[in-house]
Amino acid sequence: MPARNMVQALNLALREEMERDDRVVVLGEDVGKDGGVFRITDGLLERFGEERVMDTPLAESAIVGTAIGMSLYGLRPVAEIQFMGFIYPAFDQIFSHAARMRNRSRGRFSCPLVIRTPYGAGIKAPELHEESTEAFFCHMPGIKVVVPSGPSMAKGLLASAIRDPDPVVFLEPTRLYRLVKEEVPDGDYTIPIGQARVVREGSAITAIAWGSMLERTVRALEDFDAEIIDLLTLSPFDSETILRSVDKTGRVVIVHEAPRTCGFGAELAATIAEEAILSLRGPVLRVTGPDVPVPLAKLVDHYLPGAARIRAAVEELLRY
Amino acid sequence: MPARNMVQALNLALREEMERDDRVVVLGEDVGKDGGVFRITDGLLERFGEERVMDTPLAESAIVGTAIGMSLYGLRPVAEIQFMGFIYPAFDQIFSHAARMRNRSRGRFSCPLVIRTPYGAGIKAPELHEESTEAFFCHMPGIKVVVPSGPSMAKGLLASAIRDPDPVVFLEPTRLYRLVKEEVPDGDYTIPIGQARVVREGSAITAIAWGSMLERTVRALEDFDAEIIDLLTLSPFDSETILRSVDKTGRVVIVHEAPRTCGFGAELAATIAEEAILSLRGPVLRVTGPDVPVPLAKLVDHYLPGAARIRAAVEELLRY
Amino acid sequence: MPRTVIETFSVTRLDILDAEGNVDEALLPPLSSDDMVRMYELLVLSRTFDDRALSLQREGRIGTYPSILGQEAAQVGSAFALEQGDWVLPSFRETGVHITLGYSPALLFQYWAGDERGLACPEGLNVLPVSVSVGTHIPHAVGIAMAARYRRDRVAVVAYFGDGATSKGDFHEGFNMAGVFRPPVVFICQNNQWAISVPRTRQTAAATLAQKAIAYGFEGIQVDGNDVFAVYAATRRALERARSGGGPTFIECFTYRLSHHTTADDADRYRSASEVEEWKKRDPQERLRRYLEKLGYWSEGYQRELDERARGIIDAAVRAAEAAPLPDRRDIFTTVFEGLTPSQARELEVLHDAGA
Amino acid sequence: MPRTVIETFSVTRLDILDAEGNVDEALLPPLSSDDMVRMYELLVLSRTFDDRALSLQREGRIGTYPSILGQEAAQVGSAFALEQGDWVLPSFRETGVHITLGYSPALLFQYWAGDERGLACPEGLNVLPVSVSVGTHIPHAVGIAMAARYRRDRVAVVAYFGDGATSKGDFHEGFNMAGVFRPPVVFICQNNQWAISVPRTRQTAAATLAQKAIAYGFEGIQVDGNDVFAVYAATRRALERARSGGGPTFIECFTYRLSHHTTADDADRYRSASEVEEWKKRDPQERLRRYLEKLGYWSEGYQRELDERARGIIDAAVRAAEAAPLPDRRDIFTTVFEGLTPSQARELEVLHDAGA
Ligand SMILES: Cc1ncc(C[n+]2csc(CCOP(=O)(O)OP(=O)(O)O)c2C)c(N)n1
Ligand SMILES: Cc1ncc(C[n+]2csc(CCOP(=O)(O)OP(=O)(O)O)c2C)c(N)n1
Ligand SMILES: [Mg+2]
Ligand SMILES: [Mg+2]
Repeated sequence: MPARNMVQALNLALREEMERDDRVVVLGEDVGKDGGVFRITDGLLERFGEERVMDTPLAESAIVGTAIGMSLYGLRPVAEIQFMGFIYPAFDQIFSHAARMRNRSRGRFSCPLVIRTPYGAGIKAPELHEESTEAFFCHMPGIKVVVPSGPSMAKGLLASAIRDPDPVVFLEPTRLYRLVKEEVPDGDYTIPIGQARVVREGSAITAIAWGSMLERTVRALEDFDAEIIDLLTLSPFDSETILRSVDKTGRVVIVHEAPRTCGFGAELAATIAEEAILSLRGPVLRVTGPDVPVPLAKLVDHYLPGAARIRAAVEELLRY
Repeated sequence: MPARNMVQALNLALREEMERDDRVVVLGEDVGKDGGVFRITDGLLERFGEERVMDTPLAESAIVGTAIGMSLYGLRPVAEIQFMGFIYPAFDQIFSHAARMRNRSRGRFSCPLVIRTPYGAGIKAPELHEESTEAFFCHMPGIKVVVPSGPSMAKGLLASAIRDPDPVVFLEPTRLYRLVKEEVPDGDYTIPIGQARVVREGSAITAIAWGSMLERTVRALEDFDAEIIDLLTLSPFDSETILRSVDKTGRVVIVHEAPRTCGFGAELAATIAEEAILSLRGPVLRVTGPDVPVPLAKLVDHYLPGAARIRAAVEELLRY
Repeated sequence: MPRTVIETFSVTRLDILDAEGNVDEALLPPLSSDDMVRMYELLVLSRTFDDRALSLQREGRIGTYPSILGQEAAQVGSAFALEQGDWVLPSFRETGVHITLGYSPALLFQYWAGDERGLACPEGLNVLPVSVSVGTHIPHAVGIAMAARYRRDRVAVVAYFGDGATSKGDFHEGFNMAGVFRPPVVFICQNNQWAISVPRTRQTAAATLAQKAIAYGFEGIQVDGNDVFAVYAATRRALERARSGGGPTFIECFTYRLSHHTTADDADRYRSASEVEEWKKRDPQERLRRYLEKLGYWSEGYQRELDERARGIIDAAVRAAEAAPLPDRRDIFTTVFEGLTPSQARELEVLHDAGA
Repeated sequence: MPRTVIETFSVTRLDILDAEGNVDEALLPPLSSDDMVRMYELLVLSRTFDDRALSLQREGRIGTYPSILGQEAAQVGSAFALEQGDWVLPSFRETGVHITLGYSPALLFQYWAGDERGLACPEGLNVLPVSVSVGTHIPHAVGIAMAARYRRDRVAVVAYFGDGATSKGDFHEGFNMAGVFRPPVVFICQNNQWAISVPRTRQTAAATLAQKAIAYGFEGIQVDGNDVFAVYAATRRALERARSGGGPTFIECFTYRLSHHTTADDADRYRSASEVEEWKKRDPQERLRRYLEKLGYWSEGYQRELDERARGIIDAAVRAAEAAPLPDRRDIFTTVFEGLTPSQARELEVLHDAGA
């Protein structure tokens, strides 16, 4: 299996899915000739032509809106939003239409589409280029939310997202795009949506993370007997894997880079407090970004959860 | 003190604040000549003229966007979004601009504005007329979120929201508009933002609710020794009052009408699981809408948390 | 290097059938007498539905309902031009379109009574659910049309919306996308002069809505929206253009909402009775009646018979709608995703057990 | 009742100074020779900043930077027409505007180096922070202008944005609002022919961007954006109209982005070198230089002296920016709200204690 970084893995997934299924089309700003500002769609225009790889005007609501239309007609559009910070103009289309068309029509119409977008902080880019507001999309019945944590997960999950019968918001941790290479299988290879992955078994504590925080959590907890869960799908999330682990360890730390209040960590903590209270030996701790907008380059490292804060939370928990 | 329903209370608050402060202006769809589809702005156009009461084109993003501009210039605009289900087109303006202008300019500019909108289910109106997606706005650093639970709270909180130096999303439970009358003081009367209210003291269980679920929770738990908290401000929320109560009761049920996953109840439960774990005698239970879009009239009553479900949760908790 | 004129544009308007029932023969589209009679019957049937819906609402048997009174020609005339297989995206005020397309009136009543099953478009028809959120369905029409063209299907797509919708960002983004990609789409705006209480002149400073198409590089045309032949002719031409690869067209139907915005509205708060009276004189049904009378296709007896037939259809539809069993409460879960999520599965049980 | 023309429109273009440095005297706005020299110096200073920013980025001393090369006249010419007290809403590519308005270059460097303090506009200037989110600041300009008019302040408001921004919903909603309320606002689009890799012709099917104003009932005009006099004249006239209650104007500055989109972009992937070469011949600075030379205001010695002065200013600005102490990490909390929220207060402590 060739070693690939996440950009290559995502590009491969798109190419293979487009080859496999002529319903798959790609649209967005600069996805064609330029191959995407991160090159995720590189080479697709040359290979599949203008009808399947569409450079659109600068209009996020219409990118998602036309993708919805295409999906209603039976295509499987993959829309790129150039950065997650520019997905908000399309919020209404996602919430009011993509998420609801199946329900609104009692199953007669549906929106099998994928909205891909670079996600998260750590690349020292301008404002709104480092967002991680996944929780918004997890509060939308009818939308699935997927966050890969590395090249091979990225490939398998993107293939699954494209094949999924329902709309998927697919968040690509920008910081990981070229950070590591991994063995990534060619050909038909999928990772199921809705299943978390136990990255490392352990018995003293359960650490839950996703996206670019996973790598950071794994490194931070090298010297601890921690069970580390890579959530992968945030909506619908795999509570079983989490609860099983919490039953075993009795201690939980949740790590995410989004601001704490109403971040996805809140839902995880609430689920645990609801379903596993008797197993808990201490508080459910969240190590998150603070309740502020993501700062620019000079201060962003004070925003992002770092190894010290992750370890401090674990050490605090181990005292219970 | 005259008895007023919530419509009258809100109308009075607007009129008095506009009289008090010529920076206060009102804008939105049908807020002028028509007085608002719920009549909240009735009579304001006649009294304050077209420069201060503006019927706008049908454009939510621009309603909020121009309100942002007005607030940047030093006015105190109160923008009405006709129903919460139509706030999503303005999501980007709220998230990317209203919430961030102060921070982006390091305090040089700010956005003291209020976005009012009818909120919540129970009036058997068409789709998107019964939304309660408050959690979205609680995950926006820089935005405050306020939900009154009755006429007098409504008046005092709206006055505070208008005087607040930062942007406030003010959610008006539609079902309560004309449900009850209360004594509502005339004149300068405010309820502080950020403080919850203990509606009823009790010692066996803490029930937390807001908006139209408060009334339902109070009625459902008449026969229980429940301490009932009316949250009033969701962001920033009053964790002190909650934790004090949980310390006393050791049992918590949270009631909201929004879908469960990533609803605001998740944040409350997570905060409790983080800060009061040792006081808890049982799980933190959430009684909420299910993870589905709000159904139309024929099924909406199966969506909304009812007294039976609230009581069932309390009874379950009392077994711990 | 003086200040030079670099582009010029004009906006045209089409009128064929006037308020007295006279037609401009030169402009009359190819319609058989059967077609014209059928159009008239659809106008009557739509109005009969509308009337009944208003009574049902007053009796509490359906919820809030938006009347189409005065707009029947814009709806019937445009929908009449469509072909089997075309895709239609209504706003929330298109009873006449639904009825012309053969969408079951019973389903419509069911929907307005608050039952989502009324929006489950029967197979064979491609009518999207109503878009309550004003104007936000416009980009969908563009995407559907792009997909149809990609599939080499000779399908056209029509999106309906009101004058208020032209102020929305999605109108702009969708129109601009349509201009760039030129898919087979037709945009039909029923400019009924009001968006709830906001008059057309305060909705936009543009002199016409049709001219908004200039911003997107395709044709915009205004038609007399109370003239069923003008609406039909313009739509037909736009559909032909769409099908033959000529790209999008924007049609502004200049019409009037004779009733309140919805049953929840009181239009007397914001507009004058005299304005409404003026527009009543331009009634779309009456002018086609006059024309048919001149041609000898209309008589009072025929009208009585027709009214009775229409009432019969609508009565039956109401009966069918009200005879439908209540939806199962589990229905709120079953079509959110293709399958149930784990949390939904748990919630479904709670719902089932506690029942409240 | 034939198909009648009901509206006609035209779009004009203004050119004053051509690429050879010839002017149309009849159209030349009232500018003293000092003004013209000052304009030239601002063009040079802007380009000097731009050049330095590109080097600093290569050296890793600032972050991603968007060059204004080729667009200096559109920026300097328009900003030159503004008065003290006017409000300005830049997009993210307006170095020339900032510099013309007297916004400190040191603050700009600080900002591009990733320090929010660079956007804290000094008192006395009303320049909003850059809007990274394309086009979404347009409605703010409308609101500011409405507020200024309400206050009876003789203030005008100018919003800057690119050709790509014209596709955004907020462009439309903001423009439409401006048409309806007619506040003192001027919209300046730098049509630099590209939105990253998307050429103007694929951004919209409209022949010009200026014609988009037709949709909103106010004037749109195209000007040669590389002609500092045309830009100035059009802006001045629009500002006068705004101040005198004449409402909004849309100015399309027809120009070109000679550099990559930003330092993170590689324009060679999507456009031809020959196109860029063609546009280099229309360089805005060179043509004003030629004109000044003809008038006798320019010499090689003057240019050398000017370049040196500009470099001195920019050097000092870089030094000042880099000498600024790192922002305090607590700064991430202090301007989110007027005060700290309870949860922020707790978080601030964690941040302080754990430090990572
Ligand atoms: C996005 C959005 N905003 C507000 C509303 C509330 N609303 C319903 S209809 C309407 C007016 C629509 O006017 P128009 O587009 O002219 O259509 P008409 O009602 O005249 O058919 C408004 C404001 C809505 N449904 N959707
Ligand atoms: C809403 C939004 N979408 C996407 C982007 C990413 N982006 C930054 S600049 C740009 C192109 C802007 O083109 P234009 O408006 O012509 O301005 P120019 O860069 O040419 O000055 C894009 C797509 C963004 N910043 N904001
Ligand atoms: Mg209308
Ligand atoms: Mg550009």
